[in-house]
Amino acid sequence: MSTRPEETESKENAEFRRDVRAWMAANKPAHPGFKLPQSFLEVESERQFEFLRAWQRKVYDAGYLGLDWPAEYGGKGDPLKRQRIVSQELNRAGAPFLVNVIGLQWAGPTILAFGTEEQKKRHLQPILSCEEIWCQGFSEPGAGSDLASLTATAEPTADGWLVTGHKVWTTLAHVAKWMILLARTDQAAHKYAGISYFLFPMDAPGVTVQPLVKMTGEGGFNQVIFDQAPMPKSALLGQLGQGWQIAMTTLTFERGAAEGTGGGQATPSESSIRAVVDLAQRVRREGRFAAEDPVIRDRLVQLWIQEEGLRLTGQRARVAGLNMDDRPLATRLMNKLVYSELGQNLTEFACEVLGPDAALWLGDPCAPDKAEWPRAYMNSFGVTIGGGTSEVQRNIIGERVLGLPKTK
Amino acid sequence: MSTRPEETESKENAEFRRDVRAWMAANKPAHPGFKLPQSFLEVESERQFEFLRAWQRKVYDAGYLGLDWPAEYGGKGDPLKRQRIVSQELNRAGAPFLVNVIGLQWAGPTILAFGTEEQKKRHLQPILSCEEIWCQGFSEPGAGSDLASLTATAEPTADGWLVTGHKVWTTLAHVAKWMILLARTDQAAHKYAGISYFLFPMDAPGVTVQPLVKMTGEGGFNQVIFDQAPMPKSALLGQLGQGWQIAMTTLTFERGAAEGTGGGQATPSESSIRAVVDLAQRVRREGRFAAEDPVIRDRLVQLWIQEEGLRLTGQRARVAGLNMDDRPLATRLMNKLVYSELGQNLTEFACEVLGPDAALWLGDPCAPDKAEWPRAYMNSFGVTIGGGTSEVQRNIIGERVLGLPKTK
Amino acid sequence: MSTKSSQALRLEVPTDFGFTEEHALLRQETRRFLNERLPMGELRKLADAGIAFDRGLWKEIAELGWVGLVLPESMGGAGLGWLHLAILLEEMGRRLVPGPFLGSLLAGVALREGANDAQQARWCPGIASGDLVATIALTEAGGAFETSGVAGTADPVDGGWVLRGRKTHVLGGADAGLVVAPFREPSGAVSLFAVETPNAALTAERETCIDATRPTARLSFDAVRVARDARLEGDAATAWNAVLVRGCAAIAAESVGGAESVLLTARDYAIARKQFDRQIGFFQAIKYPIVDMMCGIELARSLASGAAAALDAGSPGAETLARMAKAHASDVFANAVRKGVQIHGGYGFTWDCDVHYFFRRAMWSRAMLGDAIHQRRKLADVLFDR
Amino acid sequence: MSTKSSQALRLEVPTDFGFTEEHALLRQETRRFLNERLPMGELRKLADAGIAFDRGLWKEIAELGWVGLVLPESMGGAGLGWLHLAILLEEMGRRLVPGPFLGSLLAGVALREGANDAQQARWCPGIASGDLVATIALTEAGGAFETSGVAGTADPVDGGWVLRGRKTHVLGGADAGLVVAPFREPSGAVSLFAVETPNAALTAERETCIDATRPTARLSFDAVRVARDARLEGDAATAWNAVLVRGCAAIAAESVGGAESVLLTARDYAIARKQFDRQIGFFQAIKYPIVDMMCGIELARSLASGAAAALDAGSPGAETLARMAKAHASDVFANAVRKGVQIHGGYGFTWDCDVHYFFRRAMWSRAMLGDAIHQRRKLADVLFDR
Repeated sequence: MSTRPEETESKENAEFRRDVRAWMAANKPAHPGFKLPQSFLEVESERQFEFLRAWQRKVYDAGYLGLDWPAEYGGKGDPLKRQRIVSQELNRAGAPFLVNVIGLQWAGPTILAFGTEEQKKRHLQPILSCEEIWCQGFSEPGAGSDLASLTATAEPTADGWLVTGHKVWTTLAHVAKWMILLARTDQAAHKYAGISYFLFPMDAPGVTVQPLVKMTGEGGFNQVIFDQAPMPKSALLGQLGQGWQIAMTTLTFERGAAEGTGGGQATPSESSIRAVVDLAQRVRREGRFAAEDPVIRDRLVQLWIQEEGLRLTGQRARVAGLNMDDRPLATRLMNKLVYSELGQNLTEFACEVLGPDAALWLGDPCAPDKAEWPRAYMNSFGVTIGGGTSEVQRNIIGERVLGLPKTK
Repeated sequence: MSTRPEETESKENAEFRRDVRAWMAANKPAHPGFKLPQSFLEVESERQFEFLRAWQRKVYDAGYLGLDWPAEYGGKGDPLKRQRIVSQELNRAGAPFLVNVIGLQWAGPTILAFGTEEQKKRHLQPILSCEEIWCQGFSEPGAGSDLASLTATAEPTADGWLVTGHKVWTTLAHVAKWMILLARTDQAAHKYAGISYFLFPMDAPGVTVQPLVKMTGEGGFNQVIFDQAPMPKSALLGQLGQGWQIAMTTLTFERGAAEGTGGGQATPSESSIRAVVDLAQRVRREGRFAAEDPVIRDRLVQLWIQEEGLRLTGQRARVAGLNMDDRPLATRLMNKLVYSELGQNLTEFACEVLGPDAALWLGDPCAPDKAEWPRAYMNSFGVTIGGGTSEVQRNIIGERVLGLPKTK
Repeated sequence: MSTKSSQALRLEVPTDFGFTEEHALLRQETRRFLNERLPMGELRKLADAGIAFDRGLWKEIAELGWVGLVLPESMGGAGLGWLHLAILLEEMGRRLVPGPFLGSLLAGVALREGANDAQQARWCPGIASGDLVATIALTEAGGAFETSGVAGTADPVDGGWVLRGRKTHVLGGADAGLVVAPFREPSGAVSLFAVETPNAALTAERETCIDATRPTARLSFDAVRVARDARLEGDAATAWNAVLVRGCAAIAAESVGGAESVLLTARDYAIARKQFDRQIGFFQAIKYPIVDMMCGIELARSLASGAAAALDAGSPGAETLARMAKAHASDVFANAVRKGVQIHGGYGFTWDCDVHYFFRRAMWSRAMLGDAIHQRRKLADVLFDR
Repeated sequence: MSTKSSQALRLEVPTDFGFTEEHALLRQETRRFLNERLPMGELRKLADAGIAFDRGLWKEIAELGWVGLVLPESMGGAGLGWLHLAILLEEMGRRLVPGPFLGSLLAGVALREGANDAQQARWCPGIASGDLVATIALTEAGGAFETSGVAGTADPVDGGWVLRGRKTHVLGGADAGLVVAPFREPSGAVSLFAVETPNAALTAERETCIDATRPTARLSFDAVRVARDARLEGDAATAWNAVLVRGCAAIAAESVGGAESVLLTARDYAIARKQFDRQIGFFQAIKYPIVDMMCGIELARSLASGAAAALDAGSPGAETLARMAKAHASDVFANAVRKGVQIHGGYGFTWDCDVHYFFRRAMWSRAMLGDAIHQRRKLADVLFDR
């Protein structure tokens, strides 16, 4: 629908963009022939994973990942702007996503912010190169929206801690080498103060990873049971009892409130609107193309406007003077809420456009676009629920941005 | 759009309906030439009031009001069905509304349920004949949705009480002879237990009625200040401290959860959908009639479906077996919420249909339909706010019908 | 729409819907039977095993007289009205009863409205008893539900017809002993044909349906040879319209039941689940969507039963009400499952949570027989008298 | 739309919107001035007294250079960009600044885009200085904003033209010294004419506008005789399109400001008002609509400033962005006032509560220059490449 601006870009950046674009054109892998996951929430099989890991590795080797991370940790020390150009061009090329998302966007920046020199040296480069995959151990069966009520414990031993507890929705846990883990280290302390933040080695004994089946019938995320699983002293990130504060920082990265670094993308790309337009131009409803139905056109334009508004908001968010001075966080904190609901509206609407063929499911040879639309609609709930539900997001915006009283 | 069913009506009822219809045709008053209020919430001038009072009197004299009220109190002792037929035919004929609504639909039924024989004898007939107008003194500036926090007090004296306090949104207070009044009679008692229910004479000394101006710029409702205003012992309805319980009954009548008796109507009539269709067939938008715009057609059909669903719900609500056995109150308690929001959606949409001429206001000679649409849209908030806001209604349904925990 | 608009605007519904004690009894008994026979665990077993058509369950249902409920007694049915059926379907929708019920039901409608006595006598008793699983092929590739979309052809040959075409989303299409389907004759007229199976030139390919309780199939008529009397000898347009209108009313009623189940599930979860030391139903973020779900369902139930009562009364407004019911109930059901998943949070996103079975049914129900956008376009022509 | 779709799809906006410190300064100064000069009490006084055009205020505004902000310096303007204007209008919208500002602004656009040098030299300096209140007559009875809806006629007579027609909703129409309006020539072509007032054959009747801060009027051209050079000698279609596109961008920016005021008012009330022993903002029934209001406003602000930046950059996607901004901002503003009244409860329903002034502005702004339904129809042609 729209391309990123180039006209006012500096000469160097424009040149860099041209290079990236050329590289993408030459190196973007062909479709492997098997079903690819729609996002990192759905990596099921070994071959899917290996395909995606190889792609990220290739991007890194080409020098297009970690551009804004310091050189001593495997990055390049360039301005964030450069990494943003890569993300835009990845998007534009329709390239596969970067599979180590949790490492690149959540764990990595958190380690950069709170880690010791040793931790940064140890962890950051293998995140970029995709040698070591990361997962996240925050949620528990009884602690979802109310994350601070988590009960997993880390009991101190002579040389570290023993973890016991139960984490859920741990995307990528089945292939992860590391987990960012929240566990309670002080039962007596206040709900928030008793939590610490760890970099947990997934190959420790006493760890069981069990796949969970999503509403689509597919795998991709898991539950992890810890039974006295040991971790060394070096696993602690930040101070003991500082876990909640650090976790809030991670969630800020996760929700795209802070600008994604390292690479990767979070918003429903403009190409998804284009894809539904394209769909409407192929699908017949009662003898005419869906794209000719004024009501369908009107609905899709509504979504287009939202998408364009969201895109421009991302652009504007970086310009202090274009934001309300009394709520500088507004545009960043609303990002996850708006894009996740827009994605849900768009995919649901695509199913409406499909008409009766929306009833054909994965594996049916006649399903339009291989049933990607109903699948995407179902998967959209992973985004309106995961990383803090839309309800939690609205509370956060109401309370932190607008100063409304807490609802608790 | 749709007419009331007649086919399976009993012979007697069908005959009665024919009589009523003929009477309406012969007796419905011509438009008086001055602006008429859209509902009882907007009676401003003396001449508006007198015109409406005369009409109700005429309906009563013809024997078409209070049909289901006992004969000894001025009614006829007929089945409710008969009164319902009259309401339907009033609606159908587009006759003016019955101005003593608070008396007919809220105060009257409450007195019938809780009043002494003396109170019933005293008050009911003048309600029907429109000799005595009623208003309602429930809300206060600090007690709106949280009605039970009201602070008006009734202090006992030798022969009654002295009322001190401040009531707001008292529709018709400027013409009312009586008020159903909630006042605190026991400061020490629990929030709910300290309230009593009175039939207060508006001509008592110490009562000041001040008009409030609505967002339309029109009057019609008031605030009432009580400064040691006396009322006799006979003013108490029910038991001392029983006020909250009785008030809940009144509100049930007000919200249409119990079937309106006495006469009058509450739902946005089918004719309002027809009126917007008619409007769309007159208004041109960019060279073609609004009625030809598929998006406008689609939206209006959505409203039509809602309206028809609501109408059929009213019909079905009277048939036990067609309702969910585990929530017999559902269809009645949702009535006010659904019709008030439907009315708001419909009038707002009518303004959209109008295009630029929606900007012409009351008194402009070129305003389509004399600016009734923007005026009706503004007045629709009287219904989504008055008688318990939509928010309060949703709480009530969630808690009383669905058994969800209280939000307080 | 087949009705004149001046008629269609009179949406008479018999006062009090002609409701009787009999209806209440039917609801009670249906609910009791399904609660016992098809608790969620049992439904899960069938759906997860891909058993969309369980012949044992079908036999029991048939013995209860459900399949022939609205067929006249002369055709082996119970001769009951559509209000009975609406109640039955609502209860079936609550339990996501799998199988080809709708297909048989609508094939019966087609035969009743569009076949001659001999044809009715030949097939209807079997349909009513459940011995003959029948179906109606409502759509072709391209997704049209109006006869204008029929591209399949019927060519007269010596002593019969040759049928060619491809039908999609046929309920029970791979299991049916009788398929009623529209084909276009050389004259351009569309007729309904009843084709008995097996037939060598008729192949059925099971579809992978989003709703595992719906046994749908694609049928290929590759020069299927049928006898002369396979063509239904009634007015095809009337029969087709009856199928569409009654199909809309049926899916609407079923959708009300499905949405009702989601409502109750969400309600129960909002009471049982605690976060922030409170039952989550305390939060209006959870409470209000549930309340709005209920209000939507109640209106949809009114429209569905109103449409059924209008059909029973032969009211000319029945088609309008049936389309309203389909439009509204489809949207209400789709919205209920969407909110239903969200209210259940992370659990709602898993296979373990029951909501996704209803989610799938809602997707199916919305898409079939014309979605809300389509229905409203038809309804606009009534409302605006063109 | 005038742009080729292949171009319009490229909605380029300059990176970082070309935003400078100058813009921030303009916002600050505008806000400071209006906070002092037009607090809500002052606005109420003007509106309640029916003073939609306060000449004192107009003079001050003109002296600040607002009226000529985007006119070139050669025409007496400040030569600033539309991003400056968007910021200015947003601030003006926050305070519901009354008067004929938009009319003068768009008349200036018409002259800049559609007049020759002599015409520009004659009128623009006066417009920029505020001495000449100008306006543009955008619509006739029937409510069309496209030139296809122009029914008023211009007939050539010796040495000039005779204009006949009736224009409605003309901002400042009864106060303007110069009216720019489109008329149809005998050839069928639409041209823009600049008519100086007073003119005996031109009568203005004040409208009773729903928004008492908008001094609108109906103009009757009853054979208005003008000189030959009253016809703007540029491309009328280009000029008209520029007026429409810039008008959409302007109303969008103003609407963002209006909605922002409602948001803040509602937010403050939700914090101050207590019910059930709690601040009502505790309740998600109040909190969520306010949050959704904010999200809508932020997207609208992005679209409005994006459209402005695109206009400054001469991007071919500017029209698309301006229409998007108008569609979205109109709806956001309309929704904000609707929720704003409701959140204030009974108080919100009174004249005492400030919200209704914004309510009226929102009704006006949605209706003018094509509402969201209209804009989206235009946008669909771009999105679907037809």
